[in-house]
Amino acid sequence: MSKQAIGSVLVVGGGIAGIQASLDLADSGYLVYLVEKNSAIGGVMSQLDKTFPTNDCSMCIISPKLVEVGRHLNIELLTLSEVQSISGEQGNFEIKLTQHPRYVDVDKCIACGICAEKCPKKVLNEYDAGLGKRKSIYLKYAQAVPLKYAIDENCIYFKKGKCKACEKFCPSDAINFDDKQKELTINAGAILIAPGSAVYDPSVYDTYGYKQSPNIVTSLEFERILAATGPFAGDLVRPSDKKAPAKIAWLQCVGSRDINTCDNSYCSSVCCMYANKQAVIAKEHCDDPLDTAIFFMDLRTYGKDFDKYNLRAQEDHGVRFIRSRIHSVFPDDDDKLRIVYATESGKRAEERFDMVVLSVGLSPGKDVAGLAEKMGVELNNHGFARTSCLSPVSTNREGIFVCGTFQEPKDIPHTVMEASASAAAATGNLSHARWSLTRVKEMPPEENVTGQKPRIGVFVCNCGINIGGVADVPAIRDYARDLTHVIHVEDNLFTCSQDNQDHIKQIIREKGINRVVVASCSPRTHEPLFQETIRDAGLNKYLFEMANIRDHNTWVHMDNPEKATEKAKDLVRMAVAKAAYSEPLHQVSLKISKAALVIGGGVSGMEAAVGIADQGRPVYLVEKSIELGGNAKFLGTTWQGEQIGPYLEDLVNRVKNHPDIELFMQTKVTGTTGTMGNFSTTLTSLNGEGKEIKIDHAVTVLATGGREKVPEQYLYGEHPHVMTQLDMDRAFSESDERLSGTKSVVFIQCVGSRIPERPYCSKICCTHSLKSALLLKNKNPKMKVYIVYRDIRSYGFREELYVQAREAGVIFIRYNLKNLPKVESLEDDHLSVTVTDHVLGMPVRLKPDLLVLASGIVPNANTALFEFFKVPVNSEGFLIEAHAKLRPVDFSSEGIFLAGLAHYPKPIEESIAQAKAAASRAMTILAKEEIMVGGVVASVEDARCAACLTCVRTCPYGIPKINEDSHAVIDSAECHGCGMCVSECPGKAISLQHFTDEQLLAKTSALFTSGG
Amino acid sequence: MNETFEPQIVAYCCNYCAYAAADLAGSMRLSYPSNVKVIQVPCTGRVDILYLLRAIEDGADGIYVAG
Amino acid sequence: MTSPIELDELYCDFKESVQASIPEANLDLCLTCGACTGGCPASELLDMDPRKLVRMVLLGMDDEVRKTPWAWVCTMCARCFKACPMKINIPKLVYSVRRSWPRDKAPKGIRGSCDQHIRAGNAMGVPSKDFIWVVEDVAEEIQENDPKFKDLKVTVDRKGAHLVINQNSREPVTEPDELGPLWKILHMVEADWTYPSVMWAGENYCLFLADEEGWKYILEEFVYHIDNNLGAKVVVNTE
Amino acid sequence: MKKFNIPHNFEFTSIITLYAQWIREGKLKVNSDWNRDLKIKFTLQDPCNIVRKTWGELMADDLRFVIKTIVGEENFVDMIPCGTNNFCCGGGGGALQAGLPEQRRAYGKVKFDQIIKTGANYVFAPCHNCHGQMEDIGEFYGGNYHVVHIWTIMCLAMGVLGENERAYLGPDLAKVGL
Amino acid sequence: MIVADRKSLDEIQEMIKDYKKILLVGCKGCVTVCNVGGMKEVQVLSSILKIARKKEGRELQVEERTIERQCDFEYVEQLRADCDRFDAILSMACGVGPQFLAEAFPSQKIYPALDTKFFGGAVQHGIWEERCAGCGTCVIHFYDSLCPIARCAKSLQHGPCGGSANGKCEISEDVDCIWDIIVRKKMEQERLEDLRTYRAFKDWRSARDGGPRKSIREELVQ
Repeated sequence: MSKQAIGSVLVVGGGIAGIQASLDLADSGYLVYLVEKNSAIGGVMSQLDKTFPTNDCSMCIISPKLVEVGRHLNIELLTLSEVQSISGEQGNFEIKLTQHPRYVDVDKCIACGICAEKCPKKVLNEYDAGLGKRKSIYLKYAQAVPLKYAIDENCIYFKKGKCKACEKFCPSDAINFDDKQKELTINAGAILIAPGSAVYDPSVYDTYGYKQSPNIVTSLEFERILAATGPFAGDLVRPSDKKAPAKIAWLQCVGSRDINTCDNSYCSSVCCMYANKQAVIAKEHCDDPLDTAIFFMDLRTYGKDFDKYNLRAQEDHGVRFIRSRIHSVFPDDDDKLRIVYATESGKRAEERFDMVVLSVGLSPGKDVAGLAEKMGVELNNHGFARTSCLSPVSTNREGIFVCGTFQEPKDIPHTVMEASASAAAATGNLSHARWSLTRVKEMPPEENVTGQKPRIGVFVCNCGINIGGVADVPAIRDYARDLTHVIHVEDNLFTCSQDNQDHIKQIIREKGINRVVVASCSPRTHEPLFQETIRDAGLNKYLFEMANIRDHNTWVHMDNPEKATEKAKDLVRMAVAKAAYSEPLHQVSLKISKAALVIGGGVSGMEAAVGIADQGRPVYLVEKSIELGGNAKFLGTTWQGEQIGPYLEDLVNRVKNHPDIELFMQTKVTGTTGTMGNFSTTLTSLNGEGKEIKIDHAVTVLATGGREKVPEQYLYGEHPHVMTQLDMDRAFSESDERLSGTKSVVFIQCVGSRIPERPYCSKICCTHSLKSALLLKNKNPKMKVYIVYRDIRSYGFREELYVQAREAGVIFIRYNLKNLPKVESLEDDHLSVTVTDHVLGMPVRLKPDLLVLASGIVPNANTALFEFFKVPVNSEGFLIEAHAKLRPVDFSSEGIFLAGLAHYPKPIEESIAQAKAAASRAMTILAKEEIMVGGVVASVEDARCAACLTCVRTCPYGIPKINEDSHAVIDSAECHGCGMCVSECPGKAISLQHFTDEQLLAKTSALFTSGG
Repeated sequence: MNETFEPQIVAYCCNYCAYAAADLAGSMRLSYPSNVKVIQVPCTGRVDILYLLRAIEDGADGIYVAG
Repeated sequence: MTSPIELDELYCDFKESVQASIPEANLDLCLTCGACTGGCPASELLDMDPRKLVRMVLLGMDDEVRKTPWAWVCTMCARCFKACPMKINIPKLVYSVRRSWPRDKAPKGIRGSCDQHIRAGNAMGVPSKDFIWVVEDVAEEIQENDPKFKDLKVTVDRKGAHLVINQNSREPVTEPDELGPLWKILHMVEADWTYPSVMWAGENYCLFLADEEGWKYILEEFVYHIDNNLGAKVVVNTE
Repeated sequence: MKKFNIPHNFEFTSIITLYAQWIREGKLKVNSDWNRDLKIKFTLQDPCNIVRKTWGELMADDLRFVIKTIVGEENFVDMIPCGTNNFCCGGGGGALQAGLPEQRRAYGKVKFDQIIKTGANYVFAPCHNCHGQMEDIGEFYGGNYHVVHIWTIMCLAMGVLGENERAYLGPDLAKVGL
Repeated sequence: MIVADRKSLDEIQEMIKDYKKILLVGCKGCVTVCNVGGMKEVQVLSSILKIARKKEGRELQVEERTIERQCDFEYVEQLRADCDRFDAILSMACGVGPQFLAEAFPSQKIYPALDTKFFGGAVQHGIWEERCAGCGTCVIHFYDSLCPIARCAKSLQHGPCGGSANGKCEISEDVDCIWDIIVRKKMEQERLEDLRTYRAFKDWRSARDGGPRKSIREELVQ
């Protein structure tokens, strides 16, 4: 690979995949060209109302990332652009782009919206999935980034040469009708394709009458109906008569798992979960109870906390799940829709619904095939990018990588993981060009506000209907006006949107505000965003306070708007009281270590280690057993039939001979201290001498893995012919005699999974059983193979295995928790399985020579280790990630990342992707020389310190020390800012900056004085 | 305690666990009485006994420290 | 509780036979999703529905499959086939089930009509000459009492006619008066048409009986008659 | 013929296609003036064998074109569902002779409900099986509709329907166009 | 250091029940180190007293001061300016504090908020144990620096009493028998013989028994 590799990466597609990849790349030292064909980034995710499994509103969790991309120095955003051609090879590509004219000068446009008001030309709004209308001059959506208007091709001036209303009224004359199409040429070291996929158009299903009745909508249209920025401003109403619906039905698998009316034979992976979510969220929009019914075939809620979400939907929210695929939807009187369906026992049932939502799947985007061709990227038989399970983000062409739904329909957490993984893969050999093309941002000088009387600005947010729909936001704003030290108040629709950020900066400068209070959502998600904004306005970022009047108020007091408004006023008064005492704090830069510690020598651990080492950073890989490989050692092939053995061997060799990886076999972690950038961990070897080594490292990756649960039922361990899936794989590889001459095999699914004790799906067992069943059938087509299941969850392209299995004659019999299969050993020691056939409702008996139990996956027990790193685990023992949707690889405490089965059961390709993602996330820290520390840390006032050692003894991280002149001293680089020493110190000598006694007492007493 | 009694309860919630849980309760749309006002602290260790006493002095009817 | 069915002792011979004759039947692909049963008017009749039928075939319960009279209730209307995500040809399966019935066990109404059709060229078993006689008689009647149609021409086996119309045997035999309207329409458009005398009836009970030999024989006779004796270019299926 | 691949050198078509062709070519001069004031409602059963199983939407459209021409668009009411997705009447596949009348009539209930829902007085049955079945379920379930072939109403519209050719007409049409 | 515990709330309330305005004085010396009399504990007690009084429906004003030490008059003097404004002064120092305050402000009523316990150290954060009884003539070197005077219930100097059972003192199983530890340690070091050496009986006059004591360093006295 030529030395002069270019330190930049081209990212095609501005959806959440492109956004996450660009942020990772830019934060780890590369210039990113983000090419987006629309006028703004955000992709399909920006059209969603709420997202599973956390019910966050999609805009609230994506807008911080949108704004970050919009303002990121190292991301060159090229909207309305498409790739024309590429040439060159890995490390040095030359890409020709066409940028279509926007007809609006981005520097002048202030997105005031007057042009859109005046523009006479109305067109269908594709952002609203065609339900609403927009003007020819438009903004893709309220929080769009870049927040600039654009004129589309239906503009009357283009068609008939007259009008130009927008130009007349534009206050900053930003309209430029002779804007021309530009040809750009850029160079990049790697290319990353994330164009996403298209939402399936169900009009070909004439039996569903999608076009006939306005009340039959696609799931994306329903998202828009639910969304506050949607065509009905968040009111859930029937498109036909704008009346609130009483009954809604969801039809699953529309445009998926169908080789008759459409040709998408795969499963689109996400529809079951979003139907669950839409039903739950829809109920919330209705005052009187809403009856929701989901018609499905297999309930594919396989991801982390997905099954729990589904159980909650059924039990707490009363969503009805009817296992029956629908033949037709008949329009009925008063715009209702009649559905006749067969119950599981075959009885005919009929129901009338106000609305029918077609859970449409994802199909390849229309211009994606062209893009792939230009790039020389091969597609698979479904028209998606062809990738191998063992290098899930690489395409057939060197230096070109793929992530997101262009590779396979997948949910957002998996997309985000792949985005980070592809970022790591893309820069695998660009490491010496790191920071070569990046720019540094000069912040305006910080105003010195010490000594100034507090002048507080209060910004109250509506957050669409989330706050404004419940609490009386203008009343809250006016109430804040006469709080002490408050000199400016205002309320806005979306405080977090980019135009509002610029507006806040302007107000701060104009009115000389030196403290800012934002009353909106949770500081956990939005505080960094606002802090950076006020820093941009010259204010120290700690002169800022948030009042959480949404998550802690309107969202939880929906039934009582007056109380919610009163409470919002209290919260604002408390925030203002604390803000009055807030002081500027300065962070100091701290040299950090370059090394990474990876714990766990399975595939995930090794891939993460290699991922980081390839980027030129030293890695310590710790494995407590005597050999590398983890579970992969027992696996035969991936679901696509790729041999895992050779891949594993090659990976182990790459780890063993990698100059930058130091391997510690049979070694355990016995202690760790320090914070992000400067951890120091003690390792103890377990082979006898138990010698200890202390290593310093900047980041930690936990890949402690999981293992197959030893089944406690179905005669496992008592009968020789009952085995688990790994036993079966071993039997195949060692051609175990139990396999020869078998005439009948039964698989039982969900053994130990999806039960009250372990209410989660282990995600891989269905695919694994299908693969084994096919192997058996290939060996002997006459063999009787049965799979006794609850739901076959062969999501995505794995559905092919399910089709092939049925084609090969495998019989699938469904059981449920109330009617478990009965396994006995007959007198002749032959196995017998009795189960009720789910179609005929009759008991059937199978006499298998072999019984394979698809046992679930449990995490490896590492309570001590997790205790050292203070990382939380959920009730089943899986590590809890920082954010289930958008930070699936990080922990909430900085500098620690996770990958593999320890996070949640997943197939090997997802573990590899998550491991590479961990590497990429780690590189956003390791790429830097130093990091900023301090801020919210404890500091000691020497005069008051009685050197009583209380702080030394209570600090959980062991940081305070007593110095020679017998005063306590706390190293601001190490202090985690928890404040335990502050509250214990008998002499009141320590104070935690930004959380001083004065501030907290002021906030507390503010609650009780005047009002509330 | 007559029914119109509206207690004022202040809740000190640690940023990582309880505050996040309160956020989650919000996103799950659970509902609870509005008498509870959350004060975010980096860790419940930060909550000095003095805060509880001062709160009671100022008229708090209940204090909730969750971490 | 009925004793469980011993699936291991059942072999799917019937399924094999159906797959052999109809390769694209896709029977194995059934997802038991219920779309067919939801849209089938014959569901629940005789405690049977398309999904159960396919299931029995897949499990190898061949004798129950052959025994169920449901095969004669289903009209093979293909509404299930239209919506089946796996494109399982249930109508052809039902046809195969019907074919597997011994001829004498099949409903005698259908068998009777099929036999008569083979013998007399129409399901009612009316000899061709009676058909010709009725046609000529009704034609004369119309020519007499309706001046507009005095030169109405209804012919049988007219060589060189462009159209051949296959008439359903019900009208000539039981409701001759119903023959008029079609003739008048054909007359008004000066259609160059004729009736065939051989296998002249439009219905096809041998298909319903799934008697392939009978069905084939009727067609061969009919085609031979048209191509060799009449040379008509277009055969028209009436209402 | 395709099933047994019997060679034949003639095309096979349906009378409906010819009706439509003749009307379009103007050979068949017919209109719905007769029904403008009578406003008698008609509906149509899409025979499975000529619509869903063979010519599909093309046949469905031709049927509707012919019927709307002869009875007037405003007097035609489509069943729900209709076209290629229409239900089977229950008479096909030899059901009329299958000797299972109870099941056949139960099968036909869906069709009966469809017809009643349209509120039409007359149902076009361009297929003998449908004609027989819908007649039968009409009596069995007490429907007040009449079942007619297209040719009957077409001749009526052209005023050439003979007195003896009105067996299937109801009293409302008995005298029309005599 | 001197280790003390805070008196119970009832006892303190009883003391100040007649007063409306009191001064609460903390000490930055030993009582801060043993987390009982520092600035924090002063604020906490002040708040508790106000709440208690509020519950009784009576008003109480408390002012809080914490001085370097209450066992040096120079520091005590810092209170002089405000001391008369109060009905009473509550001292949160060891026993020495209230007495020095009383000596400095004879007219003022002084009350102790703590019960002074012993000289000792923190074996663990929050657990202090007595180590010295201030007997005036230290003899611990005979017992391998394990002082039987302070740590034996009967201050025996020639071996354990009959009540010592499996290392615990007869008065409570929370109290270790110090002699058990002394003997074990001597046996470990095989110097059990040391305990046999004759020693004169102890002169207890240097202890509390000899009356209140003074320690005078001539060279320092002006």
